[in-house]
Amino acid sequence: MSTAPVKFYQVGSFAVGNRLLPPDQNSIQSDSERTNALTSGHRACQGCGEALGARYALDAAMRASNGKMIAVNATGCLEVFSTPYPESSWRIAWLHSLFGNAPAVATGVAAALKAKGRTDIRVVSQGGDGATVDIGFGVLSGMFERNDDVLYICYDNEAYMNTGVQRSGATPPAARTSTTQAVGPEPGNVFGQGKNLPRIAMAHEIPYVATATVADLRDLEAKVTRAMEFRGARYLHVLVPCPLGWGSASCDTVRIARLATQSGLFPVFEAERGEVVSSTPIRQRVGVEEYLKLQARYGHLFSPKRRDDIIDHLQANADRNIARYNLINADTKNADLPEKGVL
Amino acid sequence: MEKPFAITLEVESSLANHTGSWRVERPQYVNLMPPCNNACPAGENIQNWLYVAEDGSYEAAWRSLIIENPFPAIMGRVCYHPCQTVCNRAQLDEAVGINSVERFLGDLAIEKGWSIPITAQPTGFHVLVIGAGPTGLSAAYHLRRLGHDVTLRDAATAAGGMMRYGIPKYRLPREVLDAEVARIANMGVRFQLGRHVENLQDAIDEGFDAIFLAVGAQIGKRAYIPAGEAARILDAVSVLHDVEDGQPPLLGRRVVVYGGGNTAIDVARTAKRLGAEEAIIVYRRTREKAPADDGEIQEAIEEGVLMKWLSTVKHAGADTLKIEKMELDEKGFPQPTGEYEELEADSLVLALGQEVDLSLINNITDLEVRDGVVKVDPTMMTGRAGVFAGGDMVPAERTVTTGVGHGKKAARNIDAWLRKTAFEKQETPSIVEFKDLNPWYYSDAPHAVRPRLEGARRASTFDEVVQGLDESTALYEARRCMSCGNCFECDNCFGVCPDNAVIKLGTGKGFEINLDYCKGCGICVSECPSGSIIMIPEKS
Amino acid sequence: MLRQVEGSKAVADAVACCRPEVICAYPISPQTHIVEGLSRLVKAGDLKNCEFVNVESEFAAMSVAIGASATGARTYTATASQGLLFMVEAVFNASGLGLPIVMTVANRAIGGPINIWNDHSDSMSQRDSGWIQLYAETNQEAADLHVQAFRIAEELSLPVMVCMDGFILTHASEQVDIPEQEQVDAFLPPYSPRQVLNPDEPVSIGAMVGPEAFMEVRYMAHAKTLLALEKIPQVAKDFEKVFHRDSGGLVRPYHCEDAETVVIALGSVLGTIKDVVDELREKGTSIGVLGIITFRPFPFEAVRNALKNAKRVVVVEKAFSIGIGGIVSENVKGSISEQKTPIYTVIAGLGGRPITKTSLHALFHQAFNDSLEPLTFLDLDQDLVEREIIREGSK
Amino acid sequence: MFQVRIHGRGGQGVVTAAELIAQAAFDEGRHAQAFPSFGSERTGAPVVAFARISDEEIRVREPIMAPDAIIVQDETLLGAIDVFNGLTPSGYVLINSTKTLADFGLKQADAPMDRFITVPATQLALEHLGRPVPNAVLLGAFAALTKVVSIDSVNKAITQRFSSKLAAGNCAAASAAYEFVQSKLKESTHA
Repeated sequence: MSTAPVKFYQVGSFAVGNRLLPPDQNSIQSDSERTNALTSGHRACQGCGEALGARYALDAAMRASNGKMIAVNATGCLEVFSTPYPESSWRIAWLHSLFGNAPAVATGVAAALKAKGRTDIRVVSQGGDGATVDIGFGVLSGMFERNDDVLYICYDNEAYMNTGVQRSGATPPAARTSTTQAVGPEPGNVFGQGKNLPRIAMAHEIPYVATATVADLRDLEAKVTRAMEFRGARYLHVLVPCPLGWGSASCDTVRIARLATQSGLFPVFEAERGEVVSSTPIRQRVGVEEYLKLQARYGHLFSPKRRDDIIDHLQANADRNIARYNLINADTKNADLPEKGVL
Repeated sequence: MEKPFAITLEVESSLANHTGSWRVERPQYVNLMPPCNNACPAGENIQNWLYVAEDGSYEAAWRSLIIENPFPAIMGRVCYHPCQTVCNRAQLDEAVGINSVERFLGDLAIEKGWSIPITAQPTGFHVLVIGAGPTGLSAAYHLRRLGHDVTLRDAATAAGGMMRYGIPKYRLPREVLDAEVARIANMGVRFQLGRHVENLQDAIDEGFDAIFLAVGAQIGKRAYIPAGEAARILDAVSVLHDVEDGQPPLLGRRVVVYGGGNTAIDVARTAKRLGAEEAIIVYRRTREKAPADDGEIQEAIEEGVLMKWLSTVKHAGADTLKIEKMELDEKGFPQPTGEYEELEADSLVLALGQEVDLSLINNITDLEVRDGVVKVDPTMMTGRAGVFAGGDMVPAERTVTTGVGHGKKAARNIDAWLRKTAFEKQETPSIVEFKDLNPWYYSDAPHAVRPRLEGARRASTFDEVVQGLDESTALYEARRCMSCGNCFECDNCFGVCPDNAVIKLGTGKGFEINLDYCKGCGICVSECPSGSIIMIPEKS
Repeated sequence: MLRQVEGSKAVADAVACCRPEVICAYPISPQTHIVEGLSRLVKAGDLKNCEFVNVESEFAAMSVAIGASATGARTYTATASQGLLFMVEAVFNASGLGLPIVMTVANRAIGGPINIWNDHSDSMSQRDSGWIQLYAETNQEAADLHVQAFRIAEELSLPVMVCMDGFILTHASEQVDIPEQEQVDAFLPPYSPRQVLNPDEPVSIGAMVGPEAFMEVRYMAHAKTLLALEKIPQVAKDFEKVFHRDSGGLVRPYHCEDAETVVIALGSVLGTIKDVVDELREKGTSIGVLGIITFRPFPFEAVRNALKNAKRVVVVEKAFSIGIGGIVSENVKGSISEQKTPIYTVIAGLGGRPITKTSLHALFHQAFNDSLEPLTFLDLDQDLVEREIIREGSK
Repeated sequence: MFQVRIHGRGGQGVVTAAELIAQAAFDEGRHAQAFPSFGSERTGAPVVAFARISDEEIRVREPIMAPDAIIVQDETLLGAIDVFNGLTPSGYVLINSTKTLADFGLKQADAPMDRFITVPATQLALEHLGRPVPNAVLLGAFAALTKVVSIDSVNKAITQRFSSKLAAGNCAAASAAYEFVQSKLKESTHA
């Protein structure tokens, strides 16, 4: 899959919409009638990738379920900025319980619906990377293992942003957080740690696992739609840049996500029952530096002293992804680096 | 449903929280100047008519085009399309084939017989236009659309000027020219052909409210070349004119054309079509330095025209020419080498440029002439009030498109002058550069090449060399436009706003920022493919 | 139907009659037999329209229950001891969200040192969790309280914890009149949730509440919980109408009216105490027992009335608050604070230490001549602890 | 109130035995209480279970310290622990063994034959059930020895508890044990 390229030349299949496309070929986000599951007035930071990713994903899930959907939310930025009393930004049936239990709460919702014979109503559970890979990992694994009929979406911004940018199990190596500071011989998060949740999810052999980013809306929507075609446990891992925690310009949120994919640092793929079935090839390959240099959390790699050793290590990680998920094909521009293209 | 206090909330109640107050900058939709529009001598709004054409609204696109230029079918053939030279898409893959789309629209208009109604109120003013070339026709057309009566005089028996007597029909079929001229006639422009204006004063005395001079540059330059009696030397303008009149001159087996401009190329290619076995272009500089359009040179070579660069004609004999080799100095100017060679030639055609026939203003003192051309002020008015001039007879680049642009400019200024107002040209918005775009969103789509007749075959006929695009390729080409600096409704801004602060107004209506909620993050600006949103500071 | 049956089985059958829609649990002694019984009923198809979820932890068990209850399903789970502590975060959340979940706590000590035997330390640790807490004296009452618990929970939209002594009740076989399905259906209407997750009528449940409203939220939770003090006796009355037996309620006095000495206790130890009391009364001693069934909300008034004529109060409790002493007795003090009645706290049966009639006889005799310490540990090996304290102190 | 303590090893079904006694008493319209020695003993470890039988409601929850009857399912326990601890002066003792009381060093004086008896329950089980499971079998002997419950009630309890095939074998074995004890008791009275 995932997105059949829309044969239209003024803009390719990458733009949100297109006045000349038949509605069925257009993205859900281009529809004025989209759900806006997460609507205006929320208190997310300027340029919040998570707010964007959540609306993208949930609007797609609402479309796929004909509006019959219940969402469960773990504690975290998304929950805090969307539902501070007395205002909620949600336009869907939504429940927040705790930080570490969203998958299990969703299991309960699904079990209740099954008992009531209302399996036409679909269940989505969502949380940040902390809720997913760390504190909620046990219950998530349990939900996977039981193959409960829940789509779990992780909005990964690679640290505990809600509490002030502390390191999580999803924080990448070398990244600076408030608990992995840019000091000492190994500044930032150390290499050789962290967990790859999509692969762990795959190890449960659940029906569907996929990754996506806020940079490729059509891909993200296609994956949510595909996920909703399955019953049982499904996992979607969405990269959502965080201007606050990453030290990036609020206007660069989508660009940075795009560079994460085009550098190979964040592989976009999907797997069914434990096997990778497709990956989204890189269109215009860039070196990891293009990605890193837009983010203050990697600032220590460039000044006061340039750390080529670390940059090369990160480049090696990207290359490993490219090989593992076979992200380069005949159409890839700058397939062999280093031509510094800026997207 | 009974909602527990504070713990359970009403959906979308956050709409009460106006996050617009967080903003220090706000996005604003703009219409900037696409480089193509900026480069067009006729001032066409290219981006706009391509945009309209993209959904197949060809007539609407054509009507947008002819607001500026009455000759889409002609332009689509003879314009050297500077628009494509500056097209931003060239930096992504290849420039958009604007010229070919323009021709497609022009031909379609002729095929469908689309006409141009005069909607303006009649002004009662009567303007005389002298010269029915591109400049004069364009002026007449625009003046008519502005509601004036127009009389168009030309010495020739058919309208078109250089478009007819300078450009060979294999580049511009006459039925195309006639059709677009006829369209102007149908607008009520009075044509007085075969009527040579010897003296401007007489015309003035006829009492027109204004006069526009556009007689062009019809006289071939005659450089002094030592020659024997038997030498057959002709000038390019007459050759092309005679061919058009159906009395092609005898050029012989081997024809040498002296010059490096487009006219030289036209003559050489014409000579081939008239049966010459060899047509040789002799030019004192190199191909790179030749003023002729390179595409024209290429086509000529394909047709077997021979090129003799860095050469000057020193002497013309009965059947031979004495050629001196030149070399470029460090400044790039050609310098004699003293090396000579003989070149067989039955005839020598001089294509060294044209001069204006100023006889009609000889006796009018307040029309200042400098370097052989008439001086005009920024409104294109000559020293004589009410008398305007344009085209090849004023200082300018001598192309059809420039002439058409002059005609438009003059018409608007004449109109203003007649109405005792000033024509306000709105100032040009900033020009969009490639770096202002987000090209990620434009998927790769190489230029669609127009089919051509095979060089060997076409050299024996006056059939049109370059064919048009069929609809699908024209559409494809139109859609390659990146719409630089102008929204084309890709919905990116609507989609990428994390705060749902972009309102979609519906097809053709564009978008609006909801300032109640826009936090000013600027993602819409970064992700706008065409660079048609900018951030501006909030007024404090 | 009257049957000789293990307590766990009796509770499982009673819960099944309440037609729960979602049951989730994680194994921990001594609660296991209850959920084993229920899982069997679901798998066999005897309990229809019910999902049994084998979760991976107690934390997940309560979380699943939260999701299910918020979706409008009648939800049940059971745990004990460490299990209850592991789910604590979710326990507080369930009451905070006002979800009428019913949970059995098969009372067991909490470690370390790890100890699987009975006392009340686990449920007592949750006395401030916002759950209603009911304590069963017999297996009959344990079964009955579950049936009542669903009604109390759903009518107040509050979760209810039914506490029954681990092993002593859960593993004891005795005769129980198992509620019949028809009776339960007559007593317990289908669950109509106060708030529910419904795509057709969406709401956002579980908002973040700041300083501007949090106090109010907590106050309202308190006020709502106090309503249970009227609700629980009503429900017990209704129950008696349908089932023709006295079960549940706030407190159960036994010869209290005229008693100089009133013993207060919770749960199964009341039976042993009643035997002792009968034996003492035969010898003409003026003693009675007050069983506390509803510990949260605490029935101050009912306790006060039962203790009007008491000259002394002995509180026998199976949990204690390290560094303070009695937990139940502290609450009892609160209900008769204006009286001068001496209240003796007796910590007994911790970690499964048997509470024997012999020891109780001795205890009460000390009470009669007011020679009891304010805080006494029943059958404590005094020599051992003194020896050990000296040994450790000498380090 | 009649109180019974059953000794065995983990896996031998002492709890079942206690519950069967309680069930038998219940079927006779009396109150009964059966409960294990709450613990985490594993297979093979010495374990005990308790049963109480009474005509009134049983409220007491303390462990049984002075049993009116003791059933020993595994003779090897005699050497290991004091199985007779707390036995009431007129209490009964039932030991699963092919040996005689004398073999265990029990003299007539402290172990009168009308209250102390050994029964080859395992053999009977193998004979009638085909499996060496003595717990239900011993209850037939218990009925004969103590007369607290009838053999019919015991068999009824067994039938309610086990699948038909298992039940039949156990009932047969229990009845055989009942007969065995009956005859032994006759001997003792004639002696």
